[in-house]
Amino acid sequence: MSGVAIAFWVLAAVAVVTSLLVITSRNPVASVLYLVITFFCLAGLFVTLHSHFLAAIQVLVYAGAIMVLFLFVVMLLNLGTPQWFDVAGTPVKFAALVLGVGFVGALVAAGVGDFEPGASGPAAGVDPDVLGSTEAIASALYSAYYLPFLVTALLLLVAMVGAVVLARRER
Amino acid sequence: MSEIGVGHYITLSAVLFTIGAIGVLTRKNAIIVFMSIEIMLNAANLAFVTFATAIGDLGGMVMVLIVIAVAAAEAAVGLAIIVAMFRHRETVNIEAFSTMRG
Amino acid sequence: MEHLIWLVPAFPLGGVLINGLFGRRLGKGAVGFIGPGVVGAAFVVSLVLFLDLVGRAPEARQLTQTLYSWIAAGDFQANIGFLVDPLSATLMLVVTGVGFLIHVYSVGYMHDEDSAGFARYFTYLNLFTFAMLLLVMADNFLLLFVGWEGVGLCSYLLIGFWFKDRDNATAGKKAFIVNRVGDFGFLLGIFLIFGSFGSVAFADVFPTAASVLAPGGDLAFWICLFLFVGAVGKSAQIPLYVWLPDAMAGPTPVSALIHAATMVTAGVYMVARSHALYDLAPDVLAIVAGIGAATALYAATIGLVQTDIKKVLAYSTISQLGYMFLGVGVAAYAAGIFHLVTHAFFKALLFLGAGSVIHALHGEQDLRRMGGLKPIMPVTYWTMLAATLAIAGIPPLAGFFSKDEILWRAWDAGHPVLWALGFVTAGLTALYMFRLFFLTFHGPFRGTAEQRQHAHESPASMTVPLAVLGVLSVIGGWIGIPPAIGEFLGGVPNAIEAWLAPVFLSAHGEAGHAAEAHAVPPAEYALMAASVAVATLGILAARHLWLARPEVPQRIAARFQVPYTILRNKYWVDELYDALVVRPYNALSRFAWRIVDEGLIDGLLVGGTAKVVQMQSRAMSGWESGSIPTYVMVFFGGAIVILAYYLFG
Amino acid sequence: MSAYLSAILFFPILGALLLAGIPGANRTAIRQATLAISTIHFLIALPLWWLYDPTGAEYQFVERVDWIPSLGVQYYLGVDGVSVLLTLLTALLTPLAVLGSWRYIDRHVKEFHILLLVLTTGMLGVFFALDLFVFYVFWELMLVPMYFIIGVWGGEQRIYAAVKFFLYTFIGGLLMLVGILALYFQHERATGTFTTSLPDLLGASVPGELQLALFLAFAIAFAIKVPMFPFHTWLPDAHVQAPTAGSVILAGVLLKMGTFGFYRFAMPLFPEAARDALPWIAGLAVVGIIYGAMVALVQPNVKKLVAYSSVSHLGFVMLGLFALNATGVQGSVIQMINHGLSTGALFFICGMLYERRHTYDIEDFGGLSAVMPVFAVLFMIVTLSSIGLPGLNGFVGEFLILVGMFQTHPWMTGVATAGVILAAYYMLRMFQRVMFGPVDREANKGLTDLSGREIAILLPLVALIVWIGVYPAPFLARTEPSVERFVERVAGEGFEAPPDLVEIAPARGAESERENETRDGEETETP
Repeated sequence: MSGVAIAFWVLAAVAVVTSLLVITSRNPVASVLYLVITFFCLAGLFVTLHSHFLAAIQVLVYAGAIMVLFLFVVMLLNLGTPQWFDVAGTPVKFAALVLGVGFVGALVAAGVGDFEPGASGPAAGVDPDVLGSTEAIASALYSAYYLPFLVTALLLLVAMVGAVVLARRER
Repeated sequence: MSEIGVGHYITLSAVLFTIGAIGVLTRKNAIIVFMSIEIMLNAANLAFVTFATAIGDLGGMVMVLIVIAVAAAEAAVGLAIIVAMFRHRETVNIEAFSTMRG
Repeated sequence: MEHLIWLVPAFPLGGVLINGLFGRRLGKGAVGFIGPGVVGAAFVVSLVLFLDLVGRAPEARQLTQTLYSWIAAGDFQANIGFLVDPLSATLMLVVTGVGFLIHVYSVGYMHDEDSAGFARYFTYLNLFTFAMLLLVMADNFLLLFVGWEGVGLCSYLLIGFWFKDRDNATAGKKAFIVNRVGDFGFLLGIFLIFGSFGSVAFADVFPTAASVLAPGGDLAFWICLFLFVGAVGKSAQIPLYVWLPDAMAGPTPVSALIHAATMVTAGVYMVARSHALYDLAPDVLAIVAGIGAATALYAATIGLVQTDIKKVLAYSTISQLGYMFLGVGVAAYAAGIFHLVTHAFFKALLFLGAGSVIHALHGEQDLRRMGGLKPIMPVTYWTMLAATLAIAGIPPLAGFFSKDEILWRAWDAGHPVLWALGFVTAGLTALYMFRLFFLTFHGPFRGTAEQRQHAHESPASMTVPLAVLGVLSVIGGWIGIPPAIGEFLGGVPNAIEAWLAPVFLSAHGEAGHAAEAHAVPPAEYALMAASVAVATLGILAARHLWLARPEVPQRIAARFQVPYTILRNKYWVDELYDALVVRPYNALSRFAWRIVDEGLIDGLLVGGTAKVVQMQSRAMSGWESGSIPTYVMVFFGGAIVILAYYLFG
Repeated sequence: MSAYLSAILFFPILGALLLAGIPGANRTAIRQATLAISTIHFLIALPLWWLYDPTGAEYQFVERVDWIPSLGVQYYLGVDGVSVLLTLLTALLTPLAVLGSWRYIDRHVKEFHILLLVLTTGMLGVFFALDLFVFYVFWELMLVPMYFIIGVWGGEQRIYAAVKFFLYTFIGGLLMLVGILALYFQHERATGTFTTSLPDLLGASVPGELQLALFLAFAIAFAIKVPMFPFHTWLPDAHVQAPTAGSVILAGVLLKMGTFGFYRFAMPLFPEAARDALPWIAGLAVVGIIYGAMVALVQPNVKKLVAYSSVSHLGFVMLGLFALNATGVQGSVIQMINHGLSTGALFFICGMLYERRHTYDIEDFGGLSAVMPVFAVLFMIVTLSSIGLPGLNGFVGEFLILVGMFQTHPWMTGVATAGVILAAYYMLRMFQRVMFGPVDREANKGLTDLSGREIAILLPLVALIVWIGVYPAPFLARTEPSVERFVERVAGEGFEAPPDLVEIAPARGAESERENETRDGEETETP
C-alpha cells in the first residue's frame, strides 16, 4: 500500500463524508465550512494525480474566493439560523436517494471501476509530473486553447458586471 | 490494496456528483442548492483531471481551469440573484419563486 | 360565287355592331332601317347564291369558303368555314326571307319602346340572324355548335327583353338552361365524332361515315342519339320542350322568328344535315320518328285547351316540329325540310297575326276576352284565315302538301302506328287552330268596351309582311307537289324533292324515293283523301263547338273534369321537373355547401386539427409548474435515461 | 445570356423602392406612381410576345449564374410558351389592379402598393424559375405580400382568412420542400452531382415507389394552390375578405401557380407516378367541377359565388392537364389565361358593386340593368365568357379540354361536360337576380353607371375575352411546342392507347350485341 494509495483513500473518504454533511446539515454556515473541507480534499487528490498547479488553483479560487463569497452572503442575509422549510418532504428525499443510488449503481455496473485508459496511456516519455506542471498548462493555455482562455476572461468580466447590477439595492 | 487506478478516481467522482445531485434535489434553501452544484462541478473537475493525467493530454487540465472560472462567475451571479431574491421575498426558499410557470 | 358567301353572315353582324354601339344615338328611324336592311341584304346575297346553285348541275351544287383556321390544338382542327348546298341554301332563304319580313313587322310592333330599348331589340334580333346563319352555313360541327349556342343566347336575351318583369327573365333563363341540357348531349356527340373520325368537318365525316362506323353498331347509335338529344333540346321535343311555352314571354315578333320559324327548326336541320350518320343508326331514326309523332299528338292535346293565344301557337309549333321529326325519322329528309319551310311561312304568319291582334287590343292575350274582330281587322283576318287553313292541311295550301307527304312517307316506310298518330294529330290541329280562329275573329267581342274602342287594324308596316306571308302560305306548297297529284296537273315535278335530292343522295347511294318513277300506289290517294277528310271534320267540329253552340265546350269540360284539368295544367310537367330536378338539385347544393364545405372540411378537418393543436399546447403548459425542484428532477431523470441508453443501449 | 428576364423580374422591386421615397400622405401621387410603374412594367414584358420564338429552343431568354455552388444551386431563369402567356397575364392584371383599388384602398396606401409590386415579382419569379431552389424561394416570397394584403385591407374576418390562406399554402410548401430535398439527394445518389436545376433533374428518372411519394408531395402542394376539391376551403374565405385588387391577383394569377406547378414541375419530373395517379387526380378534378358549381349556386354572397366558380373552372384546367394529349393540355393552358381574364373581370365587377353599395349580398341588388346599362353589357359579356359561350374565350378552353379528355376518359368527361349546364345555371341565376327584375331597392335607384376609370379596367379584359374567343390561333401557336414537349415527356410511350371507343357504349339490348360479335373482326377504328 503505497503512500499515494493511503492518501487517496483517506482523502476520498473525507471528501465523501464532508459533502454528505454539506447537504444534510441544518445550519448553512456549517455546510459552508464542510464544503471548504471537501475542496481541500479534492485539492489533495489533484496532488496525488500530479497536477499540482490545479491543486493550488483549487485551493486558491474555490476554497479561498468562492466559499468566502458564500460565507459572506450567508452572513449578510443572516441565514445562519436553521430554516424550518429547508429539507424537502420525505417522498422527494426518498426519490432523490433512489435516483442517486441508481445512478451510481448503473455506473459501477457498467464497469466504470475497471476502466483502463486503453492504448493511449500516458504517451511514452511524458512524465506525469511535467504534465501537471504549471509551464505545461500555461503553454497549452496560450497556444492551442487560446480562444477558450479569452472567452473565459470575457465571461468573468460579464459575471462581475452582472453580479454588481443584480445585487445593487434599488434606490 | 492494489495500485490506485483511474477507476477509483472516476467512481469517487461519480459518488461526489451524486451527492451533489441529491443535495440539489432535496434541499430547498437556495444557498445549499448552490453549494451542491459546486460539489457536482468539482466532481466533474476530478474526472477531468483523472483522464487528463491518464492519457497525458493537457486538454483536461485546461478544461478544469475553465470550469473553475465558470463556476466562479456562476457563483457570483447566482449569489447576486439570491440576494436580489431575498430582498424581494424575504426568503430564499426556492418554492416561493414560481411566477415563471406556464 | 364562293367569295360572296361570307357576306351573308357579315351583314347581320354589321347590323349588330352599328346598332349595338351607336344605336341609342342614331335614333329609332335609323335603327329601324339598319336592322331590317342588313337582313334584307343578306337575303339578296342568299338569293344570288341560290340562283347560282340552281344554275349548276345537281352533283356540283356545292359552294364552300373557309375564312381562317379557328382552333388548331394537337390533332384537333376546326375552321371558320361555310358550306352552301341545296339544304343550307333553302334554310338561308327561309331565315333571311322570313327574318326580313319579321324585322319589318317589328319596326311597327316595337315603336312604343324608348330609343335605347329599340336599338337593343334590333341588335339582339340581328345577332340572332347572324348566329342562325352561322348554324345553317357552317361546314363543320364545331361552327354549327357555335351558331347553336349563339341562337340559344339570343333567345335568352330576347325572351327576357322586358327584363323589368322578373318572370320574363326567369323564362329566359329557363330557356337557356334547358337548351344547355340539349347542348350537353350535342357536345358529347361532337366528342364521339371527333373520337371516331379525327375531325369535325362535314367533308371528312359524312363521305367516310359508312366505312368508319359499323352500320347499326353501338358507336353510330350513341353518336346519333347524343346529336338527337341536342336536337330535342333546341327544337323543344319531349322531354325538353318545357321552355318553349314560357318563351312566349318575349315580344311576339321574337316568338314568330325564333320560336316558330327558325331557331326551333335548327334541330330538324341538324338531323337532316347529318343524315349520313343517322342512316347508319336505324334504331335512332326509329326513336326520332317515335318522339316526333308522340310530341305532335301530346302537344296538340295541350294546345286544345290553352286560353292564351300565344300559348296555343307555341304548342302548335311543338306539334308541327313533331311532324318534321316524324318525317326525318322515317328517312324522308326532304319531306321534313319541306314541312319546315312551309311551317316557317304559315306559323310566322300566325304569330304575327296574333301579334297584330294583341297590339290592337293593347296586350290582351286571352282568347276568352277576344272575338268578333273580323270587321275591325280585315287584313289580319284574311291572312290569318289563309295560315289557319294551311296549317290544318287543306289543299291546295302549303300545309296540305308538306304534312301529307310526311304522313304518306310514314305509312310507306312501314310505320302504320306513327301514321295513325300523325293522322289523329292532323285532325286535332285543325280543331284547335280553328278554335283559336273562331274565338278571335268570330262571335261576340268579349273584351272591355275600352278595348273595343281602341281596336284598330295594324299599320302598313305590320300588315304588309302579313300579306306577303299569306301569299307564301298559299303558294308555298306548290314547290313540293307529290307525283301522285303532279301527273294530273301535267307532270309538275316535286321541285323541292329534286332540289334536295343531291344532298340526301349520297346517304345510301341509290336514288331517293322521289326519283322512282313507278306508278303511284292507290294507297297514297286513299291516305290523301283521309287526311283532307279528317281536317275538314276538325274544322266543322270547331265551328260547331265554338261558333254555333259556344256553351257546349263548357259542358264537355264539366263532364270530362279530370282529363280537362290534366290538359289545362299541361300534365303538370313543369311542376314535375321542378320537383324532380330543380328543387332536389338546389337542396343538394345547399347540403354540399352547409354540410360538406363548412361542416366537414372547414369544421371537422381544418377546424378540428386547429383545436387538437390548441388542446395539446394547453396540456403541455401544465408541466411548466414553476417549481425549480421538479425542473431539476426532470432534468436529472433525463440525464439518467440518456446515460442508461448510452451504457446499455 | 440576356438579362431581359431579370429586368422584368426585378423592375417592380425597383418601383417599390422608388415608392418608398414618396411621402405616405400624398395618396394620389402614390397611386399614380404605382400605376406608371406597373404600366411601364407591362410594356417591358410585352415584347416577350413577339420575341419568344415558338419554334426555337425549349427555354428561351435563359439566365444561368451560380448562386450557391456548394449546393449546386443556380440562379437559373427561362421561359417557355406557357410561362410567356402567364407572365403577360400577370403584367396586365397588376396595373388594372392598381386602377381597381383607386378608391377602394384608403388606409396605408403606400404600403399596399409596395406589397402589390413585391407580389408581382414573387409571381413572375415562379413562372421564370428553372431551378427548384429559386422556384421555392419565389413560391414562399409570393405568400407574404398576399397574406398582408388580405390581412390588413380585408373585410371583417380578414385575420382568420389571411391566416388560413397562409397556413394552407405554407404547409403545402413545406411538403414540397421535403419533396425537393428528397429529389435533390436521390439525384445525387443516382448521378453523383448535386443540382437543383430542372433540366438536369428531368434527365434522371426516379425509381418506382419513391417517385410516387415525391409526386404526391409536389401534387398536394400544388393541389392546395389550384385549389382542388378537398383543399379548397381557404379560397372562398380569402376571396370574400380580400380587397378587390387582392382578389383579382389571387384569382387571376395565384391560382395558376398550382396548375403551372403541375405543368412545369410535378408531372414532367415524375411521369410514371403522374400516370398512375391520373385517375385519382382527374376524378378529384371532376368532383371539383361539379361540387364547385353546386355550392356556387346557393351562395348569397356574389364574391363567394365567383370564388366557388373558380374552383369549378380550375377543375376543368386540371382535367385538361391530365388528358395527356396535346389537345387537352392546350385547352387547359389557354383556359388558365381565360380564367385569369374572365374571373379577374368578375372580381373587378364585384369590386365596383361593392364600391357603390358596400355589400356583396345578391339580395341587395336587382334590376341594375336599367340603372347601369354600360355596366350591364360588360357584365353580360364577362358572365357569358365565364359560362363558356362559343365565340368567347371560355368556350375555346373548355371545348379543347373536354374533347381532349374524352379521347382517353369518356365517362369522366361525360360527367365533367355536365358542369357546362351547372355553370350556366348558377351564373345566369346570379346575373338575373343582380341585373334583371324591378329596381325594388331604393338605394339601387341612384347608382351611377361606370366611370371612365372603371371602363378602362374592363375594356382590355373584354377585348381579350373576345379576341381569344374569335381568333385564338396566335395564343395556341405560342404554346403548341411547349405542350407537345410536355405531353411527350409525361405521356411517353408507356401510356397505352385510349380504351376502344366502342366499349364505352353500354350494350344496348341483346340483339345489337350479337350483331357486334359477328362484325367485331373487321371493324376499323381510327381514334
